[in-house]
Amino acid sequence: MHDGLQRQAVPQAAAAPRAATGIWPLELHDVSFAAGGKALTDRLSLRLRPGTRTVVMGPNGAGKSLLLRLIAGLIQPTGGTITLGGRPADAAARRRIALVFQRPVVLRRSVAANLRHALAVYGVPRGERARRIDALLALGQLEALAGRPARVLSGGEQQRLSLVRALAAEPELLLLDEPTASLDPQATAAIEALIGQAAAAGVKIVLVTHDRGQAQRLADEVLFLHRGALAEHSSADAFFNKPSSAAAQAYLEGRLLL
Amino acid sequence: MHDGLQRQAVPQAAAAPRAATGIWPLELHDVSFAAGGKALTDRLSLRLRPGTRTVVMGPNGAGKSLLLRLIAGLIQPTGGTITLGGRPADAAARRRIALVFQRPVVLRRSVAANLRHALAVYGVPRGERARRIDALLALGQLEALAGRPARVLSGGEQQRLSLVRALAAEPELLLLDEPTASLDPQATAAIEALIGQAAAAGVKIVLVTHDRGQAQRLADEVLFLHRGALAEHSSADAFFNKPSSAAAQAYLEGRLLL
Amino acid sequence: EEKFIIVQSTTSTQNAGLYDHLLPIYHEKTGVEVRVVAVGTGQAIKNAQNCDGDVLFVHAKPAEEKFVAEGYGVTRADVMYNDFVIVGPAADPAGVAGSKDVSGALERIKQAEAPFASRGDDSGTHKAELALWQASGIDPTADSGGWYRETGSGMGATLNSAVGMGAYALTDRASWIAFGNKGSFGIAVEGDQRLFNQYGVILVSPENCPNVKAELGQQFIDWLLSDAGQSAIADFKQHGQQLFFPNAKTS
Amino acid sequence: MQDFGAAFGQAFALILSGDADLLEIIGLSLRVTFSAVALACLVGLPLGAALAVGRFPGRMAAVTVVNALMGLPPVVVGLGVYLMLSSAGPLGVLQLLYTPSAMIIAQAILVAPIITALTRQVVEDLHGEYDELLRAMGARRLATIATLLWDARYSLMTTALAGLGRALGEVGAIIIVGGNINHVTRVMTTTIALETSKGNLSLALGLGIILVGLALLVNGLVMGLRSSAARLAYA
Amino acid sequence: MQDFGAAFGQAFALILSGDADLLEIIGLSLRVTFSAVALACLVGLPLGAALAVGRFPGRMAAVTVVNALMGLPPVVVGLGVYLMLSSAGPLGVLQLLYTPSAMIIAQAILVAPIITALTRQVVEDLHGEYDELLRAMGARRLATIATLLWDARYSLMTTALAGLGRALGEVGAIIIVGGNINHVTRVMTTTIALETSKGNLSLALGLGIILVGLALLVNGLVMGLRSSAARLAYA
Ligand SMILES: Nc1ncnc2c1ncn2[C@@H]1O[C@H](COP(=O)(O)OP(=O)(O)OP(=O)(O)O)[C@@H](O)[C@H]1O
Ligand SMILES: Nc1ncnc2c1ncn2[C@@H]1O[C@H](COP(=O)(O)OP(=O)(O)OP(=O)(O)O)[C@@H](O)[C@H]1O
Ligand SMILES: [Mg+2]
Ligand SMILES: [Mg+2]
Repeated sequence: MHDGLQRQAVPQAAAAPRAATGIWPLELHDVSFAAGGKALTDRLSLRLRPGTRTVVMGPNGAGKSLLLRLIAGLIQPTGGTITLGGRPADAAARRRIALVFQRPVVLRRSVAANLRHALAVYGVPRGERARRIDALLALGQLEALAGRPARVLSGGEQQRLSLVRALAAEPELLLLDEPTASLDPQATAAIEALIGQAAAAGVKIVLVTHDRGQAQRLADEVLFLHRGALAEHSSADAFFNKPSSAAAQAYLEGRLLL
Repeated sequence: MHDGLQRQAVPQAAAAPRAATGIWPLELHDVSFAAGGKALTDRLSLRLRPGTRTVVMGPNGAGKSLLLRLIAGLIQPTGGTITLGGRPADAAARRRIALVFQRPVVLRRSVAANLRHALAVYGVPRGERARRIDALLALGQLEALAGRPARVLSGGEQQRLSLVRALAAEPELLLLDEPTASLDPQATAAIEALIGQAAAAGVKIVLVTHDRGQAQRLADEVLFLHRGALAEHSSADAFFNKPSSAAAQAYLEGRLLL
Repeated sequence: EEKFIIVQSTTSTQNAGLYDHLLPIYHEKTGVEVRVVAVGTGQAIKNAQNCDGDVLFVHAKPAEEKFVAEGYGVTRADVMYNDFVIVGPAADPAGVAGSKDVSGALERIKQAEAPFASRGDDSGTHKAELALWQASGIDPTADSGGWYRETGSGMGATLNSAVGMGAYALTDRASWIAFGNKGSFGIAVEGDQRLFNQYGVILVSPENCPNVKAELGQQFIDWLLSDAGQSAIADFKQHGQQLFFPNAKTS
Repeated sequence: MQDFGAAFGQAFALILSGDADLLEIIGLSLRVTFSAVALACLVGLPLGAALAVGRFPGRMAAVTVVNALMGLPPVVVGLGVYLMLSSAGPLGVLQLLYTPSAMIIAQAILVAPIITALTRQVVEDLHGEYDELLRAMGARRLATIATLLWDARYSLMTTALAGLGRALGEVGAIIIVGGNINHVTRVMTTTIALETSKGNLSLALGLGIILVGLALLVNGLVMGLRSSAARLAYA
Repeated sequence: MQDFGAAFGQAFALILSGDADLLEIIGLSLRVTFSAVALACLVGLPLGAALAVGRFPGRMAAVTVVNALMGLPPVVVGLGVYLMLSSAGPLGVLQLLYTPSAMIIAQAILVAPIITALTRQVVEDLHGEYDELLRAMGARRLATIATLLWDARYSLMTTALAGLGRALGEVGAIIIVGGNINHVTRVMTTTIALETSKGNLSLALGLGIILVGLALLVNGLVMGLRSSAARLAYA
């Protein structure tokens, strides 16, 4: 990675000045989500604060991605409430949250145009965009692919594009859904470093992963979901050394069926 | 996993009787693929035979997915030729190859209807389909989701659906593009077991993965791609113990940039 | 299976409502259904030439005679007449209202360059109009697009246009009486004997068109020309006025 | 403006009167329109899908032609069908001229390119997503087309509705081949044209309002069916 | 069949003659059609996209109405515009009746629902893919609509072509508001209608063939532009 560019592009001070009217703490009160006649998320209550890196784990279909989409305001709870800084979410608050989807969604445009579009949506002045695009391309190791249609990118390339696009929002809360699932070891390490830097700069990280190693490297605390419910919410140390729930224990040993 | 059902559903003898008019060896002769004015795959030559499990590795954008799509006949080489059993591929030969995409594609139908559709396409008689669907659902641990629209499935669930759908084809060659990237540890282990069984039953496996552990567990031989070229083609032992190319070495150490 | 014939007709008789009056009487009497296709005169004749009708019922005598002469029709018979009138806006920009002299009126319209809406569609009415201009020594088509506006449409559409743009227009009296969108318009010129409008009926030649239902067609024609048919025509009234005047030779 | 008021008045009066002639005319309008659209769908859906899926030389040309045929002028279609069906024409022996069948044929010809062109677009969009999967599965051409048409069925409904709209309001073609014969081939649009030429503008407009109401009804039904089907779907 | 032969003969003879009247008529046809479609796109594209993106009560009803309006009968539109623009009507002072402007207005009204309804469908399909991304990015309504319209532009071309086809072949509305006045508001379709009513069927058909040729030309140009744009795209 190009360290010079990184420092420039990673969101930093952004979080601090805006904190006054802030989104913290972000709280879920008994949040449920039902669809197709099924309760998919079951009365989740939790409180997120900046300064810690939260890793979400749990078997396939446990509701991890749903949780991130609930937090980002993309789906509305069918029960319970979500508050940001004590108030229900509004558009302004939501704009401080960025989400990297598990399955990258990219526009039918070139890589650079995808970034340009995002910067425009984020309100970056026209004159600054070219510079920011270059920085973001470098950050995602996508310089050589700037002109390529984003939809023909390889899986890993698309995932990197999605990640730097989210960083361009300079969010206070960065929701990452298995962001390194398709990445090679080098890119995984680079992205992990980037996440670490962002967190250090004050960005709250909530990351979903199935990779135990990654979780251990990045987590300050772990949320363990099982069948839509919060089976465990503990510090990383506690979780990996002696998980209190049977489900978490079975999961870590690779024998938990949802 | 339900072992009883597994034994029933995993393709087995399929490979043997058809081998007479077979697709083996499957050979790439100087195969290149260019798009958007770039050479993305660079004169690949290799020969695939049943009986070994081939793992394909390489950094993001190295051309692993392109290689699988070339083998499956989804894209045509812009240079070189691909032969199956010494002849250019025809529709019949292609129908013996199944591909699980890196990014699952599912029809806008229920999980069961996706499987029913695949069985119909594969020519399974109408009367047998219901039974086969049940077996496949069990195989993918998807029984509880049979009636759910496939497109709302979680990432891991979709990946499992794609995999069992491909198994339904009872292929002689199974191309797997990072099939466990979104799977939880239990599902990963189950799928690896399934792959092992299929291989034991005579199905040729070609699997792309970034997961070194998985590669070591499953590989008999490793293809290492770098910038579209075949940087290394060696036995698993040789590859993981002392990779001959500098690229492979750097990749394994997590410091290879494409 | 009901017996029916197809009559190719101009629009004026249909628009005036004549068939709604006549056909039920005829059907009652004979059980034969008369299906009327009302189109432009030229199209009616062309359709009849193509054998797509059993009877032709139009008002363009020269064209009708040509139709018979060329062997497409059996014989032509006069059925009825009415007359043409020039209608115009109440404002009467050319000052022709009340005149009985068509030529004088047309001259004044040209002098005043008052808008005049012409059918411009080679229909019987259009041909009559052109003949009137010619008799007045005027070539209005030189000013086409100016005050002389060829609408290239049927009678009703032309009247709608005339009313819409405050233009004079030549129309047959029946169409005018039955017309529902008169606005401020009224009859400006009438009563000149050159405004005579004769309707004729022809059986399509079964020699030329084997599919023609000659018997049924002739039966309808015979009825039209009979006393019963002629008085049925005379009985047809709209707004209390008789629209067509029977003048079959036999009656 | 009083004309518009009068038109609504006429429309209501007509509806309330339950006039038998009006009902007959509405019935024939619906029959002709639905038959024509059904015919056009029968041809246009598979054809459009085939154009979307096919990779043959001249495909671009074929697509262009189909797109251009959306601009077929009704009067020209009417004339063409007339010349075919006329007693003097090659299909004259069928004696279809001035019958509802002739109207159905003319409208189907008019609507088929619309269905085909729009289907091509809708299916092509979905095909972008399904193409590699279906090819990897070894699906044959027909299976591919069937899969795409089925999975695009909700989007294709708008296509069919576009065809329906085209047919329902059309007059130029059917008046030539139908002849607007009272009690035989008279439909809503030809009646409207006739009343317009009689200068009965508010009656014509009133009939137009009823026709638009009819279109609303049909569309409402289709949308209703669609959303209940969507709810029950994923079979 | 000889009529068809004659029609082609007429078409060629007309084209070769380079008849000034014909050129005038063709020119006006194209001017009216393109203006109407441009107007309809100006309204229909954003409106359709808004309907696709919006989540407001009554959205289904609005979609149904727009779909139904695809069935607006041309004659009714013509009448409505006629009554608005006639000297006795509310917009009579504008003196637009029997001018090309009136024809453009009528056609735009006819074409706008088609553009809107088809745009709604196309954009909705794409929105299914982009929705969550754009919402996660905090894109405002207008930005969302702009993004979707831009990324769907190739599919929307078929929509615009459908509108173009509708306008190019239309006669019922424009003959009422334009009056088919020679040298003023006479266009291809009204000329065809006129020649048909004169019984000059092969001339009418010949003109129809020229019109279809025109449609082919325009469509070919659009498709050509589209594919070269697609090649240069992804800017
Ligand atoms: N709209 C919906 N309707 C019905 N079921 C849904 C819907 N959306 C999600 N689900 C179901 O909710 C469950 C949780 O989904 P989610 O995507 O949150 O899982 P996850 O924990 O992220 O799993 P993975 O590790 O596989 O990504 C899944 O079983 C999925 O099928
Ligand atoms: N149609 C295309 N046009 C241009 N470039 C393409 C096209 N298809 C693929 N590529 C490029 O080819 C390269 C190889 O792609 P491929 O998907 O094979 O990578 P990969 O090895 O599978 O990577 P990953 O590990 O990220 O999945 C990528 O850089 C990609 O951007
Ligand atoms: Mg998930
Ligand atoms: Mg790949």
